[in-house]
Amino acid sequence: MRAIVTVMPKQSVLDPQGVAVRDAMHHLGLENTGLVRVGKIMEIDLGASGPEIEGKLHEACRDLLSNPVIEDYRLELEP
Amino acid sequence: MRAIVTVMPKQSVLDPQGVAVRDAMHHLGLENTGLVRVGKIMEIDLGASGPEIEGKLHEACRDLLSNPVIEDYRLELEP
Amino acid sequence: MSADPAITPEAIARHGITPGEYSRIREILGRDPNFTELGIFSVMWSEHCSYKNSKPELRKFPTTGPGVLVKAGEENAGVIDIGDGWAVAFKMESHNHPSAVEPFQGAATGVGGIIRDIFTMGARPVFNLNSLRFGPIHGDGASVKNNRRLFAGVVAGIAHYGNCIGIPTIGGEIYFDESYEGNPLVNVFCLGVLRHEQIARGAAEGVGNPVFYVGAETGRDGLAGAAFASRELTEESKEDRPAVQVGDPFKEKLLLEACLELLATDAVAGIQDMGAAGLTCSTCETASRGGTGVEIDLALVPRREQAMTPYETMLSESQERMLIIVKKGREDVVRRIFEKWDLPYAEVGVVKDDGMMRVNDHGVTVAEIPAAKLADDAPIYHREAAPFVPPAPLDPATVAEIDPGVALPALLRHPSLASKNWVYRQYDHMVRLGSVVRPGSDAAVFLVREAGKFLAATSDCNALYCKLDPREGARIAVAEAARNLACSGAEPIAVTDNLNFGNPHKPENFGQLREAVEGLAEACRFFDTPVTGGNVSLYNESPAGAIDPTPTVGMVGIIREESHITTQYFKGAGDAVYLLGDPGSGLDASHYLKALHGRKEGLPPRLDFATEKRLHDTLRGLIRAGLIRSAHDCSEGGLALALAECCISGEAPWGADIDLGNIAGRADDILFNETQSRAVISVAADRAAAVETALTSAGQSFLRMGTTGGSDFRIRLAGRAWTWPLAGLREAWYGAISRLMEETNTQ
Amino acid sequence: MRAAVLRFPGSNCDQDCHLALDFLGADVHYVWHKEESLDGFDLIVVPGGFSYGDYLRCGAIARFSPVMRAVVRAANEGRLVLGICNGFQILCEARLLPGALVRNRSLHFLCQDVHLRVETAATPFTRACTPGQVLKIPIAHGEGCYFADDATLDEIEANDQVLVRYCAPDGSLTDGANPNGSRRSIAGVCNRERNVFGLMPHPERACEPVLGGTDGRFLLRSLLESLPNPGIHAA
Ligand SMILES: Nc1ncnc2c1ncn2[C@@H]1O[C@H](COP(=O)(O)OP(=O)(O)O)[C@@H](O)[C@H]1O
Ligand SMILES: [Mg+2]
Repeated sequence: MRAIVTVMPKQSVLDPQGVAVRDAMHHLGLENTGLVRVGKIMEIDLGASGPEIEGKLHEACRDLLSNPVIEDYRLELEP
Repeated sequence: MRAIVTVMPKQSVLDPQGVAVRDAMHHLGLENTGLVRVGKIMEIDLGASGPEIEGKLHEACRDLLSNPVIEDYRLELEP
Repeated sequence: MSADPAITPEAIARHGITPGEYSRIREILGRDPNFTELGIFSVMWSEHCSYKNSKPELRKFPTTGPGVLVKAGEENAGVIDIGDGWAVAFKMESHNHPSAVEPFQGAATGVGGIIRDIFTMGARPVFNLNSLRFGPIHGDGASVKNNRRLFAGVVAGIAHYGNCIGIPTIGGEIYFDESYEGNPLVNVFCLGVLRHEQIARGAAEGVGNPVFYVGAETGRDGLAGAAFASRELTEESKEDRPAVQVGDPFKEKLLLEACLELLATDAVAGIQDMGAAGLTCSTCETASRGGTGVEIDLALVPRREQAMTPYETMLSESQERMLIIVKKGREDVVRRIFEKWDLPYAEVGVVKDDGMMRVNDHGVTVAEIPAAKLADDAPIYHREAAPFVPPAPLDPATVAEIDPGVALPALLRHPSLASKNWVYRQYDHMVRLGSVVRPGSDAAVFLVREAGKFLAATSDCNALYCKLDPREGARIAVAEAARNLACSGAEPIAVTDNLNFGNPHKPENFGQLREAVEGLAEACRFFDTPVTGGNVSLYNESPAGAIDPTPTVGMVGIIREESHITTQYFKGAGDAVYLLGDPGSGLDASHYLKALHGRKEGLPPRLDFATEKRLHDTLRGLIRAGLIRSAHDCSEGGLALALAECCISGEAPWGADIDLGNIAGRADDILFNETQSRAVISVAADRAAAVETALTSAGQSFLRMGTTGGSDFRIRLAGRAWTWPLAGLREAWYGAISRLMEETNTQ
Repeated sequence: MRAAVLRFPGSNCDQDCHLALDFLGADVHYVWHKEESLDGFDLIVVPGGFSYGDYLRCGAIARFSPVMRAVVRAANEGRLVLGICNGFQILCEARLLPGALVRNRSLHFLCQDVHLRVETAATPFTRACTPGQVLKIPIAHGEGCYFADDATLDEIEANDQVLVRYCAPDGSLTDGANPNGSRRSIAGVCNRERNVFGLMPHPERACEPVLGGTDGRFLLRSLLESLPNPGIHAA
């Protein structure tokens, strides 16, 4: 089983990287670019599957792969 | 239009971050975790649309949002 | 063995091997090489590893002296005694081409490489310096934007690696000039400290001893990087992208700690880092130094990627790896320590008595080469050197005077002369609790606690002088480094250098190299500072031509007592300000001429060794007698710039009222000429008489110029006067690079 | 009184902390991250550096080290825990302290002196200071921008948990004096029980005149004075 975990900064957290990207996009002629948010994506080869793994995976997303104070995560599983 | 740009380290390029995550997953009881690759994801509100924008966007992906020397990018557009 | 490509003339050429070199390979082997062997020869005989074009020149350097414990070239880095049983190992290394292709990783892995060179010697790395050159960063246009991108990336890469591994980067230099456009220079320096008895050797000693591979797994990254460094950069260099390596400073931190822990156990017979040419270089060099052979099996090498061929495994430049020859029976010590640090390790081979480097893959021999011949018998070329043609002296009549009131702030704002705080604040320059003088003064001063020593270090090279007169420029580079140390209260002990030049096949480039080496050698002899090692980087060219010759000098000195540590900035109001040396004249090769008139012309200032030495001895004498409060040398920008820096470069700015009297001549000439052997000092009012007596009896020429204080910097000269409020000057100088980098699009 | 300085793979201010505490008279010991016990230590220092390379997020992986379970136990027992820089990040990740640390707003790593205003002396970490006192101490971090949501900020302020804020040399809170964009200029916070403290600046780098300042001693001395048998040098 493979997991794709996407972690994005929460709306209320300042995202200076997103701002820098937006400004740079403006310079590249994409003047209408609005909000940009920069997050992380993790492709994880789980090497196993089953409901137990899934449970642990959610735990890992919450405790390790994201920090709920500043980030939200999304977990997708592929067979 | 909204763009989702995913930037991943190239296959042959060392991804120390992925290795660190894999090792940490092992400690969290996900002992079978194999390859982990960590990339970036950018959600971009383009504020406009059209084929011209798309062309420029590919340019931005190549020159700004990713580093083609060590990374590959994937661009998805949402209306 | 899987089907290797055939050894065709094209394959040979693609490996950068000439027909002459190929017949030599056949002679050594007594047969044709196979593909893996061809690859091995190509990296070992590249300029980067073999110095085949520069070796005869490098022999001109003084490398011996009473304090030299390990000579340049003997090992990865030279080792110099600093007293009480302590020693330092230091060296400079370039990563120019990798940084041109991928600035962040190129610079980062450069730092990683030089740090490995130092701890391979058994020394604990204690600080880093860096010397950087880029194309211009002010203005607009695609190339300027690219220069900014390279500059930002390189600085971030150095910061990433050095900060993470926890070695402070405490000094360096940066210049911007058209000649580096497309071919930036990234020279990094590391110094480590060790006890005399801790010196480790890179020799495969003891037949039957096991050979261990430790550190990161091998991947396909950086295939044949040494060969890449030994070519000109072209448009197609982008195709060389697989040559880019990614650094993992975290791994290296673990490797550093584990290796030092292991070296403290006496289980190690020899140790060698895997830098350029990776496994190839480390196996054949350790065998060659030990007068032994080394046999390894690639099947045992920890690997990151599947299905790597022997060719790829031998030529990979994956970072953060070492080869360790372990005393037989002590293998457990290695296991225990590397397991503690969670690092991969594997016993991959054994020391043999047959002088061969033998590489097996699952027991099948895939390469077999006499190690010493491979490591030491690369062809040596005596390239043609174009004779030096002195440049025409500058005709001052062709230089329109720019009012100094305008010229001084303009110079202070020029990125080559402006404060480099935008750079060094990105470097952790305080970790390890030794940074006594932080970046921003003539030399950095570092307290090595374990040894109880204050070391001073600086890196210098005025490439404009070197372009116009390579020999004089090189002599001045050494003199300026020694002068920076003297101003800081230090006595120089040794030098490392990085020779950055263009393609040596072009006689004018090779002529520059020869002139510069001879100039460096002469000056190092004069100042009694042996060369402990260094690096040669040739083929620094972009489509527009060769870079200005840049023989970077890194110099280290010792300060006897804490009270002798001296910085460049004024310390308070009411102090007397003196110029040591002569006001001088001549705007030839000056930064005033270059930065404000756009002209790289004229005959660089001349250096007189005796005058220079007197200045250094006088400065140290005054400092040791506790007579002065600040000392700053005059370099780029001349007297006016030095004075301005004394006013504004400290934490609290201090004004000054300077009266130069009635010196005859043009104001711009008097204020901005770069006459050598000069320094600006400040002296508490009640010490002025004692200082003047000391200067007179030392035969040191001097000029009392004025007094510190107030909130302006003022100069009077022959009836004219200029007044600059400190706040404006400081802002021009302090924020210049930050404004260029933050307020303009750097991508 | 015994102090522990933890060592994670990638810690690089461990020796500096050891040196500074030793200099001030503490009985200091290193503790390896694989240890599971911190029995017998009155003070636990989580030093700066790049634990686990700071991959993923600063402090995110170190938090799962065996020794961190012992740190949590020690904290719950009321023993003193100090996190400096990466140590602060680890303590936030371990939820021993509120909030989180994110990228500096300039996106650059910053190494420089900053001024800190001491907000309260009513903690073991600041008792040698006076409220409003301004300290000059260096920072060195790329991700030191303190973040917590408004409710959390209001709560920690109401509980007097903010111990130091970035300020101008005269003690005023200005945007220009905030090096990294931290919310409400917060440089360091303690837990509700006031026995766990984390801050981004490095007090251990400001304990000797030869290094350009001694203001860091106010914080470290506070700590040692708060412990049994301090045995402090008259420094
Ligand atoms: N790349 C760099 N990294 C760290 N410090 C630097 C760098 N470049 C310049 N500096 C510091 O800025 C100060 C001024 O540099 P420079 O003008 O080259 O000095 P000098 O002319 O006295 O040799 C020095 O303290 C130097 O170490
Ligand atoms: Mg100087």
